[in-house]
Amino acid sequence: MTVLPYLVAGWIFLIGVYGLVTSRDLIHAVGCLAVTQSSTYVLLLAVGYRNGGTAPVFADAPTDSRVVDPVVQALALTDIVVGATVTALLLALVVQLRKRHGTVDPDALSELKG
Amino acid sequence: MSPRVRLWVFLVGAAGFAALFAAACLDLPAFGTVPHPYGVRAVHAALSHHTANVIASVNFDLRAFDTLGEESILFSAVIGTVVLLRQARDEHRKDPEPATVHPPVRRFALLTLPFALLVGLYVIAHGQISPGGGFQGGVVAATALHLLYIAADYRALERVRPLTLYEIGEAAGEAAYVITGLAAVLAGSAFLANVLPFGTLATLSSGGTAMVLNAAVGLEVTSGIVVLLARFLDQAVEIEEPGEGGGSPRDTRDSGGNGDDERERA
Amino acid sequence: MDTARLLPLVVAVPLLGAAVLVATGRRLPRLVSDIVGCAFAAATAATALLVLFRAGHPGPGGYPVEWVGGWQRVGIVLVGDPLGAGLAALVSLLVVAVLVYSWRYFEEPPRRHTGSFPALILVFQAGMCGFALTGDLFNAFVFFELMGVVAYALTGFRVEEPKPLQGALAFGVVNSLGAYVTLLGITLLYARTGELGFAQIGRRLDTEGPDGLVLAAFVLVTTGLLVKAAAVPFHFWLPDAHAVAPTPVCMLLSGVMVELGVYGVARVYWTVFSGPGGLSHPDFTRALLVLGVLTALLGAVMCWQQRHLKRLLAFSTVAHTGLFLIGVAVLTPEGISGTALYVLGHAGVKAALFACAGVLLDRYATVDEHELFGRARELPAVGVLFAVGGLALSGLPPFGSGLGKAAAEEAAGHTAVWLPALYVLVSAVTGGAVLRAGLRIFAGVGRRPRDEEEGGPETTGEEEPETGGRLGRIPMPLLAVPAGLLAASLALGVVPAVASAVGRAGALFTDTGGYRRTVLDGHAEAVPAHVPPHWQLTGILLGLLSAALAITLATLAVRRPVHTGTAALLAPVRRLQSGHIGDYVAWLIAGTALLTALTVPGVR
Amino acid sequence: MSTSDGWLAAALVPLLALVPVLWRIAYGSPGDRLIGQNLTSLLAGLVLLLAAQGFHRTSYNDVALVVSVLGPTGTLIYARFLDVLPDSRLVRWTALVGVPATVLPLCVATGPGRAMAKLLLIGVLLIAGSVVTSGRGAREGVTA
Amino acid sequence: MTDVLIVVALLLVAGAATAAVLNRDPMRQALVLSFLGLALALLFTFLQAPDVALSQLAVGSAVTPLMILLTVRKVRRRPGSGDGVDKPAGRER
Repeated sequence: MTVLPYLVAGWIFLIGVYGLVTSRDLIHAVGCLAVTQSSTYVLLLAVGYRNGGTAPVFADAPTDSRVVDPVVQALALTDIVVGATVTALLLALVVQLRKRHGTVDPDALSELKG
Repeated sequence: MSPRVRLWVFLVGAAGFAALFAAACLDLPAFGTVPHPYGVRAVHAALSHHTANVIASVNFDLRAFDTLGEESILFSAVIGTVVLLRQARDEHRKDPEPATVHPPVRRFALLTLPFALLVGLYVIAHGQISPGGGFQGGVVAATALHLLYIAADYRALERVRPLTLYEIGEAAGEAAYVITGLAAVLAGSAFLANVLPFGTLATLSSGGTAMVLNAAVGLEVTSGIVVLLARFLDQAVEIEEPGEGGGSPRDTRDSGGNGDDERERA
Repeated sequence: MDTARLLPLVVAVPLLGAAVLVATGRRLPRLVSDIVGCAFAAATAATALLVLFRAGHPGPGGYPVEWVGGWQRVGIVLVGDPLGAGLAALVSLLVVAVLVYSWRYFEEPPRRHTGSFPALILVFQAGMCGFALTGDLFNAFVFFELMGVVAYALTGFRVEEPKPLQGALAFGVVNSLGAYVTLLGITLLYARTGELGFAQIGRRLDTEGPDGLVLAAFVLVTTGLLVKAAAVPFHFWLPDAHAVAPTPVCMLLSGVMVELGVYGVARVYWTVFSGPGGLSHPDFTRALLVLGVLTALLGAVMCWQQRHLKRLLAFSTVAHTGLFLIGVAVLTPEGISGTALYVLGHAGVKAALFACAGVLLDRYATVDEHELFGRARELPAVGVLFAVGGLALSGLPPFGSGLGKAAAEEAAGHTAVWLPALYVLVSAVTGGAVLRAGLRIFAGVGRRPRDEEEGGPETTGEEEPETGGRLGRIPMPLLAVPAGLLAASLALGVVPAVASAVGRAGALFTDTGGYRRTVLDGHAEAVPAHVPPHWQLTGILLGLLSAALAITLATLAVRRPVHTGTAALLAPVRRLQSGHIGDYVAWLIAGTALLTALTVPGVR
Repeated sequence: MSTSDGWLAAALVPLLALVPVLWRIAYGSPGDRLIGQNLTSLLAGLVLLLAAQGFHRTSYNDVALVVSVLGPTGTLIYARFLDVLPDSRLVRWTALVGVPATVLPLCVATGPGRAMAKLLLIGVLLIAGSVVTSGRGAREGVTA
Repeated sequence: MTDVLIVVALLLVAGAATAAVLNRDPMRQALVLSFLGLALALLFTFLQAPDVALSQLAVGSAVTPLMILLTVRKVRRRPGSGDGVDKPAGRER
């Protein structure tokens, strides 16, 4: 338990990169990038967790309760927004790429070489 | 490289990465044990500004500058997507065929729509008190609007979705964020300083500028996501490539990329 | 008002400008939106210059330091040390030049999206300035992503073309992945220290000894920055993106964005990892030196082989980034200040060269060296600018790039005696490649190269012009901007005040304790002893040698075109640049492992 | 075992039920996958409600509220793109049995008030969403 | 008890991530991704981060899969162009 969350984050990262490397479809590759990014959320929140802590939201909890780290949660929020926007932008590129190249297979893209 | 070589390069790299990462994990403090000085300071700072949701306080007060960057990322991604998914010179539009929707689905979607919008607004408005905030609520509200696409069809969605307005709304949200920051400078304080009265802990009007910034983000995210999804829907449903069969071209000379304007004027 | 208060405005003003442009841009005529864009960019530049001036003449608290929102030690800190403020000023001035250049560019902006291009450029400016000024690790990540996102969109701006889309996608995937790796590293650092500011993390790290966690954090954080800096083997995206982006965007990408990656590596190392709890100096030097040398050599070799003009320039950026990395790797104030001056000079020269290539593209609808053979004889002015740019790139005194190169190679020579030779070789080859292309295109010297001499598939230079149609007369801004940039680069080398300011900046940059005290305690620090970059006899001679070598190489290449033998020898190297996203990602991960292997003796 | 542990143990049931659902989504036929998607949001809603009670945090219920709104929306969007909306007794019965079995004890534990109203609302939304998206005869309707 | 929930959620997330990568058809991947989004939201709730859970829910289980679906529909709309190479629509070369 002491290192499991960290190792899971590492696994998600590597499996996502594996998908990117072996992908035969650019849409799938963009999805894999999203998977890769989720490793950063897991690691961030795992780092900020405290046993027995509760969310640092004091609307329905006393202000002296033991809380988990709020900073990593704010960072993870920012990170999620970044991920969604990057995904949107890359998918927009894939849509146009399909029109101009007639394919979404990275193996068939041959305009830029050497 | 051949797929096989590529895989080997990856495997060698992955082995190195895994070793490095595992070594780091073993040196990390055990899961759930160590408090961080920054986190502790943040909790105190949030309470000193009467913001019940410390995460909202970190996002919109302590590290509001990060959120400015984050909103700018969203902002520029939306402009970027609008530009990238514009109608190219050699494409034309086709009216999508009207869809027939099963009555229970239509009723459910139409009933859920106002409710989902309300949930979105609720999540935005309570950002500084309970979990949620401008970003989360904005996405919910923007997604909710697309229930119309399910309930009826794309044309119905287009009719209630004046895209120009949403594009301006997005820019207005971004501008409001920056101007709130600049107002603090004009008031003689630091950029993005919390110069408004803090209010009472855990009420709707608590948190000072955090509340204003939260609203600005809500506006920007709602409009931004609507524009983003509209661009993808446009591509998927309306824009036709040259040589694509079916349907009658509506206007082959239209090259601007936004059919809504024409429709509004028509 | 306190000058430090101005620091966040360097980021906020262009963002406000972008929002204004997007809100009103659909209704505004082209001219007005261009003027608005330029005005906001110029206002930002003025603010940045003001901060820079204040950083050069510090008050009692040292250089300007601003905690955003007034949150002392709890919020995000912006630091206007001379180097960071200088980079922000460089970015802003270059953005103004680019906006003026694109005034007559994009003759036909996408309809009803008139304001989009200047708006995106303004956000790009905000992102780069923010990255240069921030003193907070996560904030640096945010701005890193901001400039990335804008850059992907700008690279793919011409959606009617197939190449820009492919380049932009590779750029987007590789850079985003790099950013996520960096974020993993930032998280590890946070787990150890519980802090996010450079200064705070550094102080906390130094309370304990280095271990695997610190090493991993260093490798991961640096990987993302090296991806941005396009160091081997993270460099593959750069030529693909830079060769196909619209020319004004190329000027920014090659001129400053890539260099910001190098800056990031140096900044993070000096403020966070250079203490006893970080990574020891010899380990850092070894790792960066190896990567820098590889990058410089590979960039030079690939640069020489190109016939696509913008791709040639892109590879020369890779080569020069390698030299910048070496300047950082030697870990001396002189290395930093020399490299900083080199970056300044290089930015002007490279942007000017891209500007000239853009003129060719718009007039002839191609930037292919072979196809353009002799056709541009009618453009002597552009030819002169191009040739001067080539010479300046090779380090000819008294250009700023020449002085920077001289100072950096002098500093590098103290670490390894053969490094100056590498500087001479790499700048001669890249300058020579530019001159070769110039001789062929603008003078039609030598034999017309025949296409079948080249083996294997490669990128040729056929492109659509970026203006409405092919240009008849060359509009004024398209000539004035490169001329101005080259003049600025020349001025950097001859105005002594620049060199002494850069020397001071380098000394303050490498003063880790001073940085932490200025940021956290508000103490003014005395500038440590340093030698500002200055012209020395050896430097002048080596600069002349590089320029002469470049001219010789160019003349030889034009007189007797490529030997099939060398081309075949280098074919495997060229094939690595495959345009395949999967390949690039695999190399990125392998690069992380390589960086680990190079630094691993650091764990004791 | 304290009461809060009891609620969390109860949350484990729908959480573990998600494992076969993942299998179904990953390897099933299009209809299966849609049923899986439908079940996912339903079960996730239940997990979230039980966990909120287990952690003694009523504010966590907002997450369940958003699931109950976005879940069916997602299913209907998928149905539109996959051109299927299968008739699923499994989903219907899970909703009709599972939701009351979860929400009613929670209401008892919460006691009357705003929190209880919210719980009931979430329950109604979960049931309505699942029933509509698994309804018989809906198949022909959405495929157009 | 919280620890048990966290472990189960972690394994669920790891499984979903793996399945999302191994499902090479983007249409299938979109569904697995939205499952991953929900699983992450559950994990974040157990880690006492309801704010992040809400974001992840909105983005990961709704917006991202929707964009992928729309892209797939755009890319696949032309008859007989499943995943093969056919004539580019760009300018003639």
